[in-house]
Amino acid sequence: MSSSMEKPFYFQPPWNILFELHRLQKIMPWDVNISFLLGSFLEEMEKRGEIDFRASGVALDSSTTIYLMKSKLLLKLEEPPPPPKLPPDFLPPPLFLPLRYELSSTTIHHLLNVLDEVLKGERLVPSEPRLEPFLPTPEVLPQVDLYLMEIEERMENLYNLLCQFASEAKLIVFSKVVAGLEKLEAVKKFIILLFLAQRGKVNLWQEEDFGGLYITITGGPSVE
Amino acid sequence: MNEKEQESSESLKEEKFTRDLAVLEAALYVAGRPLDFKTLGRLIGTRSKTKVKRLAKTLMEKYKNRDTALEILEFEGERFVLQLKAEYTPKVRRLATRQLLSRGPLKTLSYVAYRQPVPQLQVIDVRGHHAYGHLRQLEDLDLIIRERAGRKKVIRTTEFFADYFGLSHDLRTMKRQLKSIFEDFARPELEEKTNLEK
Amino acid sequence: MNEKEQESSESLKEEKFTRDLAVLEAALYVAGRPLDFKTLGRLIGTRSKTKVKRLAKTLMEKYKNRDTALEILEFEGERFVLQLKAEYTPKVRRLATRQLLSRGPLKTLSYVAYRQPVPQLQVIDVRGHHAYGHLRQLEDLDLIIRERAGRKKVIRTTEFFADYFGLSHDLRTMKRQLKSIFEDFARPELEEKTNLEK
Repeated sequence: MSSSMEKPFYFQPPWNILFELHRLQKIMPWDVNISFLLGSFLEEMEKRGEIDFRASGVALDSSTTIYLMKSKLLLKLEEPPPPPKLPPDFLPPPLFLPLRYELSSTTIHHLLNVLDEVLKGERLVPSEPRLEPFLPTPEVLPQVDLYLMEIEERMENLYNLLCQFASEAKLIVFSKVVAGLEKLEAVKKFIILLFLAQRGKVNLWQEEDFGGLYITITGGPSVE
Repeated sequence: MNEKEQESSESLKEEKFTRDLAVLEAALYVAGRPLDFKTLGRLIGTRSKTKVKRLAKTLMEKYKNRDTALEILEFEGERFVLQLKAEYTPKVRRLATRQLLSRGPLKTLSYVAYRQPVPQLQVIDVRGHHAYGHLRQLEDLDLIIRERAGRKKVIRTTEFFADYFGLSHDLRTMKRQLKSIFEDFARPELEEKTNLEK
Repeated sequence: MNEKEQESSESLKEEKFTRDLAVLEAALYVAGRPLDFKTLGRLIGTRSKTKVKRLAKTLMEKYKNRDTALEILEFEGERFVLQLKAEYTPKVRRLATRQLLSRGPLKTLSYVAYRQPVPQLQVIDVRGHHAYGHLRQLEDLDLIIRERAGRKKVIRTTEFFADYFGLSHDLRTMKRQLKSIFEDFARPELEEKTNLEK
């Protein structure tokens, strides 16, 4: 048998995963680094001088599928695996603070010194009754699967949060909404935001292609 | 029981007594405020008032017999306190640098004291949402208590609060005291003095 | 000087000594932190280190000889502190008016002290995400500071931290002292005690 009958290089690991998609059922899509696979696949092809457009097409198609699987997992709010941990650092035992009495210097004068300011705050508070939450939770939830229910709940939470932001400033910047959040949490918030936009509850726009994302509340049909 | 056994049981009792004394001392030292019989009894695992009283009195005597700057006093309402003898306060007061509370919680406490008993919601309305944290801190320090009144929570100051600031335990008297000090404050010539004190 | 005069001068001296002892005790009680010879000397109107040292040592001995829950310790840098003996801490810690830290934040503090100056990210990596809260608490209590170093935040303990634990202000010495404290902790009989404190 000549070498031309040999299996093509991309049937070997690590590229074989792109050509044996049924194997993906058994492993986590998070374990597949698509950009590395495609990059090295192209490099290898160039190195060997065997340009095969059919194989490239299949690789691209498989990558899209894997990417889709990852997106679905994200929507299911499943955490990607944590990065590999280094061996743990030495953790010393807790340092217990010795108990010592300490005379504090606060007197009745300090206490009453700040009262004036506080009472001014009291006059600023309107005496009207407190507002009910914007969107009352429906008494009976429709029989939907848990995942959808969670999305509904998250939509409502996010919507309430946005309303809160809107009461402070008319224009809401997305980066402010996700400030301080983990990357994954921010992505989840963004996806829920897309749901809200799709329902017509909010409008989204950008001034430049990669500029900040702005949100306005349109007060469209209720989130239900 | 033979003589030896009796002796060893006696010595065990004495040991327990000494240990209990030390626990009471530890409690009074750390608290820095009057503690009642119930609190003290819990620490040494007894509900007997007589026992706690005997221990507290012994400790009081021990302190009296030492040439020391500290003393143990009995307060009305069967409470005991360990404190610095008044004569030493002027000499060492300036070493006390720690504020009891930072400004935010102090403001919240000030409002509660002035308006008590006050619904929790009213405190949050006036002081903002961060006041939930203040209330927790004030409760931990035993300066306020939250009581349920139907569906509402109502807040008032504790006896320790009154002791700490030298105010009456009677709510009406205390509020009168607070009001009168507060009004004195508002007078400009006094304001100046207070600023100097800061 | 005749015998009588001498006697009365002696007794005057003794009186002054007793009174000075009480002032030192008052100062240590009120301050709740280690005080150095200079501060103590100022209070009793002397610049003589020897005198202050003799007084402080006498006070220390007096406390040692009593069956008491309190102790006076000498720290590096000629400083003295009055505090509760550690064995009584578990029983009375919830009575303390000072905001105390629970086990989690104390572990974070331990780690920071041991690895300082340490990047904030490293602390979070080792102690987990809840450590952000610990760091805030520790900062509020003035036990640590966070400094910007370029885009990173770097954490170290404060001078107050060193004073509180009676540790050296020199980083290398402090780390050596901490190491020996941690080794003490590792001994099983102490570990048990510490677990109880939770």
